[in-house]
Amino acid sequence: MTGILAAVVSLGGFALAAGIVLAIGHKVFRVEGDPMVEKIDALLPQTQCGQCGYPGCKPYAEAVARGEADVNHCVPGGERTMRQIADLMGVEPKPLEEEPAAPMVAFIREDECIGCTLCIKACPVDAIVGAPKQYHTVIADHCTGCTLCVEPCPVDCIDMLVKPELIEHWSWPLPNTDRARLGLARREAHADGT
Amino acid sequence: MVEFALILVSAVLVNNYVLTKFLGICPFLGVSNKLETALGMSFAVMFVMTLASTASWLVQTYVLVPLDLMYLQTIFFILIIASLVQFIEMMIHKTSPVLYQALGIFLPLITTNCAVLGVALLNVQQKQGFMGSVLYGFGAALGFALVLVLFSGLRERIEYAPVPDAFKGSPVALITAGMMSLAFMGFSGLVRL
Amino acid sequence: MPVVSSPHVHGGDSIRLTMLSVILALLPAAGVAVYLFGWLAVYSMLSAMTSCIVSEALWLRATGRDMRRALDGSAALTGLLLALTLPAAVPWWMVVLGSVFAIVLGKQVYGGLGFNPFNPALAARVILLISFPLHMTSWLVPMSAAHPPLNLYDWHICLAFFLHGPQALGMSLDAVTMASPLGHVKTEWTRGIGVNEALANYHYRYLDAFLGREAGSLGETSALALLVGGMYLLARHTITWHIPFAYLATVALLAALFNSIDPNHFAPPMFHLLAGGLMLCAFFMATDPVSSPVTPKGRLVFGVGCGVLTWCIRTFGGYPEGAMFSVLLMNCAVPLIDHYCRPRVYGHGGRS
Amino acid sequence: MGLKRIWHRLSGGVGGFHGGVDVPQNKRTADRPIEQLPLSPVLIVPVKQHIGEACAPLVKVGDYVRRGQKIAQAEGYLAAPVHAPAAGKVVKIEEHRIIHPSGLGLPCIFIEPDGSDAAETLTPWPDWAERDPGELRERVRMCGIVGLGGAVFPTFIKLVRDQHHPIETIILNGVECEPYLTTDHRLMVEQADEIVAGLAVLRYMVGAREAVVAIEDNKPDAIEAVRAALARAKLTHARVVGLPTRYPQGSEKQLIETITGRQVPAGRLPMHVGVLCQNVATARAVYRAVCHGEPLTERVITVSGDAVPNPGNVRVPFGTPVRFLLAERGLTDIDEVCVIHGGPMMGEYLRSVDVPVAKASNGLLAFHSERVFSLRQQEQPCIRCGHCGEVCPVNLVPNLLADHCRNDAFERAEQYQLFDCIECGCCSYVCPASIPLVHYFRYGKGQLAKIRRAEQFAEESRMRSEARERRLEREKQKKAARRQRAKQLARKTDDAGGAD
Repeated sequence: MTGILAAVVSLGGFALAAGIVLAIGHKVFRVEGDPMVEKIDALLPQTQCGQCGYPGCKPYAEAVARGEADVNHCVPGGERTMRQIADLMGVEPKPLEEEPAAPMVAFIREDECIGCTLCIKACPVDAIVGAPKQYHTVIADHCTGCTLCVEPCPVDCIDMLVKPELIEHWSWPLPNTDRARLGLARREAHADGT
Repeated sequence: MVEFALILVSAVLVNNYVLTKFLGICPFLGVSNKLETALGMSFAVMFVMTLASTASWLVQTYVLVPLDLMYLQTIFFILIIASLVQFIEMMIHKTSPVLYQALGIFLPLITTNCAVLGVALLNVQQKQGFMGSVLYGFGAALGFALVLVLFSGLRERIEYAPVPDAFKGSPVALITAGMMSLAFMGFSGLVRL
Repeated sequence: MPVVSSPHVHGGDSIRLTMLSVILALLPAAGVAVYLFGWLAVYSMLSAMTSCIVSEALWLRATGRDMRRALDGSAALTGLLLALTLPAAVPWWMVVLGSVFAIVLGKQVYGGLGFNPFNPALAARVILLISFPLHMTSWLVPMSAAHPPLNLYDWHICLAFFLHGPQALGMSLDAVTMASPLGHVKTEWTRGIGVNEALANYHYRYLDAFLGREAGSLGETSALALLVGGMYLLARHTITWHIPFAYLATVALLAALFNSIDPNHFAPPMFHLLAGGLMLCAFFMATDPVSSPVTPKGRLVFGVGCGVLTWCIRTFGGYPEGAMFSVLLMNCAVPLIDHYCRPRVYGHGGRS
Repeated sequence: MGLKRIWHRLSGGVGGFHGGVDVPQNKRTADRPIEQLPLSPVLIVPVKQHIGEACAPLVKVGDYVRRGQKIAQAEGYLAAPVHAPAAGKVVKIEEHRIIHPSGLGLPCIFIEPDGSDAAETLTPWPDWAERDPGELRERVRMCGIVGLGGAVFPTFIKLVRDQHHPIETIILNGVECEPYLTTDHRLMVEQADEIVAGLAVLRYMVGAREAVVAIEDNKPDAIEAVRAALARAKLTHARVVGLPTRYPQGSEKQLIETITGRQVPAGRLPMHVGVLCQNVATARAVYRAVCHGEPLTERVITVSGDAVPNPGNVRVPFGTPVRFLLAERGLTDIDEVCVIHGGPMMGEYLRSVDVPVAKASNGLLAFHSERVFSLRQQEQPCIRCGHCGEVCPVNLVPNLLADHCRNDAFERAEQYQLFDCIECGCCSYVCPASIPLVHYFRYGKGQLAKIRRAEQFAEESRMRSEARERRLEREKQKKAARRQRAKQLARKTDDAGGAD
């Protein structure tokens, strides 16, 4: 009988002590905010396009950090961004839902523009300049190609154009050898989640 | 002094936890994808295992033996290890969020890591003294860390290799682990305790 | 039109040439093997090389790759190396099994040539050693012995031995084998007999060990033949001096140090250098480019590591010979060594 | 230091730098005097022939230009103006394919030469020694002089006197380590006096004490000629150094290490170790610009290779189409052969010969295609022999680096110092597995640059987006405040009304 009592008391006492220590630790090591949000946000391409289903890059980063959103929703970021986020979060990479399109830039056909400023209001990065009743123009170097300005335009005078390839920004492709292609195949296999 | 050195060599090389005792295989395979993660995990395990073997020796000697509660060994040890891991998890979360994310589910997994429980139980079994227990725990963890880091290096290299589809991922990792285990058999008989 | 990058000329070196040069460098050792073990050596080497090439070709076919790659010389080299590390008395099936292990588990599982982290021949040898310890530690009495129990220069006898074992000749394995110097020293030591005495009652002579007139694996006995091959590889620049030098120097230094402390417990450096598979490992196994580091510093570290482990296992371990294990163990560390022993890049640190 | 030398020798070091390779020289045109190439019927002058920003055309279609007239103006700092290579009429200005691996084009000015001698030069300054170095520097800039060794970096930028980093040594690079090429060689033999005069001008400009002309010892006649010219010019503290023939001895950083024993710290300039390095042809161009007022409008090009019936060294005006140039040297089946622009180790394989030569062109080599290794290269798996690392002049680990690039592990590649690679091609040259290592490095560098640009753009976008959000927030608050005030006002008037 005393043996059982001793067992209960010692085990219970020990568990209680451990619980107290952990409770104190919980107070001492409480983490304010989530430092992961900033880290994820830094990986996102900041197009603010909303294609992930969140109203911007930061909200998506918050959702990912909370574990609510998957890592594979950023379309413009593509495979690379997905992998980086997966790495950071310590989860398995997931296949992308959509292939990223070629980088685009918005272009306003100025002779058709009525100067309504609706596109200016829609632009998440202030890349459209113009005043009411004046022609608007896209600052091509600032445009993220998010297409958010296309919808609001009442006269449909905004086109999305493919960004022209500059000779300064050209980069070498992979060598045209079996080995290099093998590497590519491996990456694609990864992207398919196999 | 020589005895302690032998305990260390034995725990690290000859009776390596992963490659000869086959304990702690889960984190060995799970956290060895990247060198950085493996290093982080190694430190965490070293910390936990040393502390766990110390604490469990203390409990064993000053609580269980006097009260004749040896049959509660396992449950006591699990309790110790679980609360230790919880505590360390909170600490890492505060001090190094990236390591925290990298260790992911593996930190809680240390709780049920058979290597940690194994070292506590084996200490009792081998009737080690206090210093012996601490060293044995540390040595076992060091052996685990050594093998984990070596293995993660190998896996990073295999990651680039055109492994046939049937062997991709775990199969080739297990074959590699087997090869390492074979190589470690060379140490057998190195130390006779 | 593909985009091609400079340079548009090439020095003309190729994998096949590299492999052939290593095979060429192994020929002296193979010759000694034939001298010592007659037709048995020929059978072992030929069957190992053929089964390596055949299993590689079959594997390549099964995985839908170009079968001709099996002829790039690397499979043949693996087979030859494996055969040279085997004792002469192993039966044919063990040779074939080892070859298949080497090619499939040691190499092709990882994607073939260039990706195997472990030396395939050594991996196979260790698998065999652990699976068949008796066969793998029974050393046939060589033809250089005073009274060889078998005439190994008779191809009939050898064929029977190779296919059916000593029983086919009405002999037991014990009758045709003897201890190797390393094994002898180890067993005597466990019986409490010191190194010097053990060597004396073995009639050990350095000249025999240097020339290879002693029991051991097919190709490991003759330090001279291996040195000749190693020098050829060094001269041809197939290997660099780092690994063999660091490896041999470490073993010699450790041996010399401890031998001077207690000569009766620790064998002398010359004995270590000439004994067992050290020379073979130092020049041909540890220098296998695929499974050794690529940087000069890394190669030195690798060699030193091999040396320390070899000496430790030989001196303290359960196995008499540690060279194979030590190389395999260091193979595990190669990616890390490569990562941490990168050379100092031009313009970074150091003098400015 | 002693240990370091021993280590260097044991690692296979021959020159004063790590690694390097011995490439068959094939300098078939070494004894062919420089000839003048006839004018092509049309000259296609790209508006950018240097490293840096493109220039803006100064002329219109239909304008008549004289030789040496400035036809494109530098807009940024890192740029060199372009001058008309011959007198004639501007027939069109449009985008045209240039010598570039992408096969993309740049705006080019098309000039139809009329064969006249009309030339425009600046005032010759034989009295340069009395002028201010800044003035001379401006002259070098205006004459569009760029490094003619192949890097085409605007020369004037390097010609500064910096108090923190005084130039002690000026090195004239006459090494020309690329196989086949003999332009610098011939120039040194034939124009040694002008080169030495250019050296004197350069040395005066940067205030260096010591001057070294570095020439590989496979060009004894050039060494002799420059030595004699130095003696004639009575330059003090100037010497010719014969260097062991070892590719890439002529690479700027390696040359500096060989001669001074110092390494240029990563990310810094030769200036930071007190050295100015200039090609011999650049020195001559500086002399022509200062003492004769001539802008840079032509250069010497080696035309060689086993497909060229009549190899030689020719002086070519910029803008001459490659097709015309090769046809002039007797090559009839131009479309059947492979043309390489530059040397075989670092040159560029031309996918089209309808491109103009420019300031960077030091050689045009035409080969039968089966002779060009890069075209028939079959990459095999790396056997990690380590030869690539042994020959790497910057001491990289090329095979691991290529592994990282091939597998898109660009951060790892950067950690392995990808950007220190000088793309000399030694690693690919010795690789027994025929791995196009340099190609992988170029791929990796390009992708990393792309990633960096994307990151920079993302950062700017983030700032813009945050600024916008702050603005919207402010506007909202303002609106709220206004509404509040309006409400209060209304209440006041209500109150007032109630009191009525």
